[in-house]
Amino acid sequence: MAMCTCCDCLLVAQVIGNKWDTYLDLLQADYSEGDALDALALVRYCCRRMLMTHVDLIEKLLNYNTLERNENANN
Amino acid sequence: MAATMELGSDTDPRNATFSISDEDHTLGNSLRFVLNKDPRVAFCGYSVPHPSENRINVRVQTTGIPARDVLKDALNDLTAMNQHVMTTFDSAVERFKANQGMTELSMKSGVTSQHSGSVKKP
Amino acid sequence: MDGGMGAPPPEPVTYLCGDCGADNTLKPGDVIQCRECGYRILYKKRTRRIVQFEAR
Amino acid sequence: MATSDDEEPKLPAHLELQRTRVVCAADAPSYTESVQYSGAYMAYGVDNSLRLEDFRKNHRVDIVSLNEEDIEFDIVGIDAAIANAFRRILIAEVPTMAIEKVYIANNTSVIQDEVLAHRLGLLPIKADPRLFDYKSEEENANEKNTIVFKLDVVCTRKGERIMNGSVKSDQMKWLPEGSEMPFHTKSKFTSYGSTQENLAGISSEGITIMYPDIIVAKLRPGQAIELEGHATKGIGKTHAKWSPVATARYRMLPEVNLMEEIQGKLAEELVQKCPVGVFDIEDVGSVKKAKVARPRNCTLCRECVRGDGWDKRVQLSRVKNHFIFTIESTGALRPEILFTEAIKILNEKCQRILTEISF
Repeated sequence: MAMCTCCDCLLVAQVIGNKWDTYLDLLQADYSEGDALDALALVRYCCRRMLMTHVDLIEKLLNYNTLERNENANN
Repeated sequence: MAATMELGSDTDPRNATFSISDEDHTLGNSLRFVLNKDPRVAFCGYSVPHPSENRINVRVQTTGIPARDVLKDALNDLTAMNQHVMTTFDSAVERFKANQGMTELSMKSGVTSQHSGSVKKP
Repeated sequence: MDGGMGAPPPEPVTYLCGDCGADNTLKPGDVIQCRECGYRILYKKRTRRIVQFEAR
Repeated sequence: MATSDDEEPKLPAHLELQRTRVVCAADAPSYTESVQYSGAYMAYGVDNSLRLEDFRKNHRVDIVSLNEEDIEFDIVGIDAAIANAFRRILIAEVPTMAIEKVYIANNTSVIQDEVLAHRLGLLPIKADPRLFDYKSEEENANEKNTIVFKLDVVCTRKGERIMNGSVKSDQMKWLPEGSEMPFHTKSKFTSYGSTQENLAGISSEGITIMYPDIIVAKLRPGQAIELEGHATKGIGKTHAKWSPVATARYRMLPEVNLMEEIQGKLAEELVQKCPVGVFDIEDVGSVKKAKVARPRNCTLCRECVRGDGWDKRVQLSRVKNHFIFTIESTGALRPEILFTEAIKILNEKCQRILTEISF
């Protein structure tokens, strides 16, 4: 899967790119996955799986940031 | 190649195949429906000769008058039908919006909302 | 995108250190090594030319 | 055809059922095709042709719900062929604007250029596509065929906080004057005759991305993105990013008939069987009687016709000429406008063929 949240549901093109953060917040607030997806008004299972199965790999890649060390080095 | 070709009607204008480019089932199926509903049509069918070629063949066989005229009528009928669907739809929307405006007014005055309380975009 | 640069001017190129990220300006023939930390892997910087992509 | 109104010949009941309903038995649905041929019931003296007057008489549209994004309506008296044409056109042939070319000046994020470009293409743009022209490959970009968005973000650390850690779609800025790239030359990628702000029909908020909070990319301090996205008009057939709808779908109206009185225990069992609550129990005196309360809820899961003898008690069917149509817009146009646009496109197709065969 994509390393950053997809913009749209791959099947029906429903916009979901703006729902990932809210989804995480809802999970933090002790919602179950199902309830969180319901709260986001994702009715279809194609749209629901987009969030449910997503692994935000970009967060791992962002740990390897030489550019910030560069900023520090140059200062 | 011409966009629309009439084939096989040289000797007998009653039977023809119309080969229409840049069209698919969207028009083909609607057209077949309208043509089949015409009592002057003895037979009508359509096919997509090749899936990667953007073209449909519409076969029309009539009981007497030239196939081309029947096809023209069918296209005009389809247009008229669509036009009618559009006006009916538009007036239905108008009506709905007018009613909606009234329920919104009554909602403001304390009547409960008719929408379920789902969070669309939190 | 096509990489056709014509005759490249022999100007020094700036590289990024693969370890500490410092800028290193090297001329042809220089030792490939970071001046800050001695690391031997250097990366070329991204082109400053505009690159066109199809959004598909 | 030539029959007078007082003695209109009728089809026998079983044929009328086949003509107007899809019957959903426990094993499989039957009579799924629509009988189109005008002379299909000639032997019964029944005319199966469709004339415009009859169509106008029987055609009906009822809006069930409507808001900014979704519409649900009943459309009665059309054939599946026509309903399907509308659906297909909605998905694949109603135009919208979407980013097609991305000019990247700088991208030091971990997202690759082509992935970033692809993501930008998928952003729904809040601009009325009817105000714009299609742009061919040879044509120059001008104010009538191209919308330019600019994205210029640098991620920095301010104390503990990271600025621009995630790039949201509202950071895409509309450039009504056209492209600013390439930076140091006179001729730009676009040549606008006038600013797009003055274009008739552009709303006072200007052109934006439909949703302000779509995550475009994520950055860490020191990383930067500088690019321009050029949006053009297109249709979903070319690429799904131009599709104006999330879904456009229809289903035929479900019809639930009780073939006999269902009472007492059986009635309770029936209510239990249905997962979507189609049936209710009615108290008639001391007897509990099942009744069909909400047939529209029926998904035709056929749970109620499964089991011993149940297929004799309940008959499930769909009405062939009654469609429950749902359109979910992705934002560029309101859903009711999308539907009228779809009809117009079907009409244009007809007109094109008409002019071509009238040689």
